[in-house]
Amino acid sequence: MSVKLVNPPETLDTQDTLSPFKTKRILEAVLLTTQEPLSVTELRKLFDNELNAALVTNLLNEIREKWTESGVELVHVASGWRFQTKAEVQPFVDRLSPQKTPRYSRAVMETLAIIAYRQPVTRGDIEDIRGVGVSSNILKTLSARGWIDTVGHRNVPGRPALFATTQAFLNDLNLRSLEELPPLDELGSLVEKNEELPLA
Amino acid sequence: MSVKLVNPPETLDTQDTLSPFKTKRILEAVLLTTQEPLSVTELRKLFDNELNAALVTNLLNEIREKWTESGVELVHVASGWRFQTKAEVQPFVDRLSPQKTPRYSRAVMETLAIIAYRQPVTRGDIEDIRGVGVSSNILKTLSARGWIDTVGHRNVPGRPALFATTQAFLNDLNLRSLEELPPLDELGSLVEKNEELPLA
Amino acid sequence: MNPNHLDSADTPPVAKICGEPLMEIPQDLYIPPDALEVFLDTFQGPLDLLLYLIRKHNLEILDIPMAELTKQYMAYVEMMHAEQLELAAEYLLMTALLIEIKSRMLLPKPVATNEEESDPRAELVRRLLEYERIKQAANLLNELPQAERDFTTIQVWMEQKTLNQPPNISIDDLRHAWITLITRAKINRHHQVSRETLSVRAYMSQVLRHLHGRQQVTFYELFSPTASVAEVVVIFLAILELAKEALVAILQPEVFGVIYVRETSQST
Repeated sequence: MSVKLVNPPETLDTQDTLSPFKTKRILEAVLLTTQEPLSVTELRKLFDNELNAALVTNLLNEIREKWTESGVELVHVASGWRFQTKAEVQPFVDRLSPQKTPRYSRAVMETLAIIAYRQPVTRGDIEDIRGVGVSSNILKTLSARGWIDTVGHRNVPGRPALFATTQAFLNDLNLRSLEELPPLDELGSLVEKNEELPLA
Repeated sequence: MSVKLVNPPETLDTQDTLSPFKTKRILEAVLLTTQEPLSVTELRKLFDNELNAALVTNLLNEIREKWTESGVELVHVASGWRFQTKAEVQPFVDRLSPQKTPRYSRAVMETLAIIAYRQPVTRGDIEDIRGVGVSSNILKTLSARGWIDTVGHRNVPGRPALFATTQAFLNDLNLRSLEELPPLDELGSLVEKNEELPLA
Repeated sequence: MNPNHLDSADTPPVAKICGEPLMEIPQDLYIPPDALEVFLDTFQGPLDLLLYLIRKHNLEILDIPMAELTKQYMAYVEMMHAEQLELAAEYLLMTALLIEIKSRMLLPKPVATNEEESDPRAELVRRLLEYERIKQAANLLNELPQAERDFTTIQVWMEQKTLNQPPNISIDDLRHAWITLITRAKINRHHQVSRETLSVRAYMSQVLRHLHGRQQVTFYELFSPTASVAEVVVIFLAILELAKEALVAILQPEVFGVIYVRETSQST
């Protein structure tokens, strides 16, 4: 790989040897153009797989460095790399469109939490935990957002669908894997363990 | 609280005086988030109109300067300013797997939803509901797709066109009739009703 | 930014009755009847309510005054069964469980069984703990930065690509778009659209299409001979709605004569 630092007006022709400068320019432009995160594997395709994964990752890290001072950042989420605004810019973005993004109701968020932390679960499992029926609209809302989908069916009568969270869920919450979900603390017990049970 | 309230050197609080540095940072980030061009008037609203048009234009030109060597450029089109990918990047984007197809912007989707649910509606009706102007590009996109058309004109000054969804829209969405769209009253319960929310 | 809406570190009022905040449930668990409805709305269900009562009063689950609680739950069920049958059933189930626990505790313990298993409250406690953990999880998830709410992904305009591949959408995308729209309370107030009005709206478009480019059509022409009764009613409502919105004019030149409908926007 020739590392000749060249002048700006260079074209982005791949026939030439790819300088890191050109490569970064292409990576950056493609990432800015694509809303979905792009994996290193996909990004390597841009250069006909001529660059190895480690090199691409290094260049991505260099691009990330370059952007730290700006209102936009390059982040690495479950499905790959993507540009997004920093949280501090969001109020300004919101001013452009008065539409607020939905803040989901407790019922929706609790259902999501059960699916995220206990997956794969059936609707019945969710109802058992919440102690209340789960409307199909809640599940539809979550799948409309692309956050959950059906990953199979439990082999019991009725063969209920098993729900799990998706990559899009991880992406939208800036996570790389389910392990990055906030850990649930052990909660204080509602009963003293050794206490003799008095009759009410 | 939000995970990343930290940002390297300075925060983007509007309460503070806006340094040109901060202002440019916000302008750049906001312009990168929108695909529709933004006029100087709209951009001034980001800062509660505290900056005059000449200043904003100057800053935009500075941003344009800064980007000239990149694969993305800031351009000034009829309805305002927008970032766009340079043609030379196109071949690289085309190498990405086709599943990375573009999505309609939020503005387009919301406009379509309003026409579907509230038809027949005028552009003014749509603007009332969205609380923001509807660029004619959005309506053109939707009618070019064959999903909406004009079914008449409202008999008020200006005789604005009335838009409705078409049969092609139903076909493309696999619907037999509009009644198969999710009923709205049920959707309302899925988002928080107001800011104050119940107990833990 | 990103205030945690699911949490309530500052303990907001439990409910508001006639503008007066109800800060907490009285110790005797009595809730004024007029408050009940609002109050129940704030809970996700019987488990949520029970958990709240236990935490609020710092009760050991063992100390819950079962009789009182059962009575209270029965009152909820009474109140709800008319309107929210399903939810009433959930509360009824919980009441039954509480009664069962109570009654089993009054019975002498079977000798052979091991003590933990024999405690009728164990299963309820397990469920309460699990639910509490999930509530915590929901709060934590809600605090994570969320696409569109706390940050926006970047997608720079690219002319050619958009032309070549028109995006596909699904009903789900429309649903999401509308949920975004109704997030503003204002929309909720102005646009209470039911299934029925939607079909009226659909026929409004159809009638306008039918009228388009014609001078006027007779009223009867607008009704397909094969239309069902329901359809006829909806078409009729659509015409009335169009007239109300001044989109069509309904004319009857002669008394008892033919009724005509015409587009008002047509130049005459």
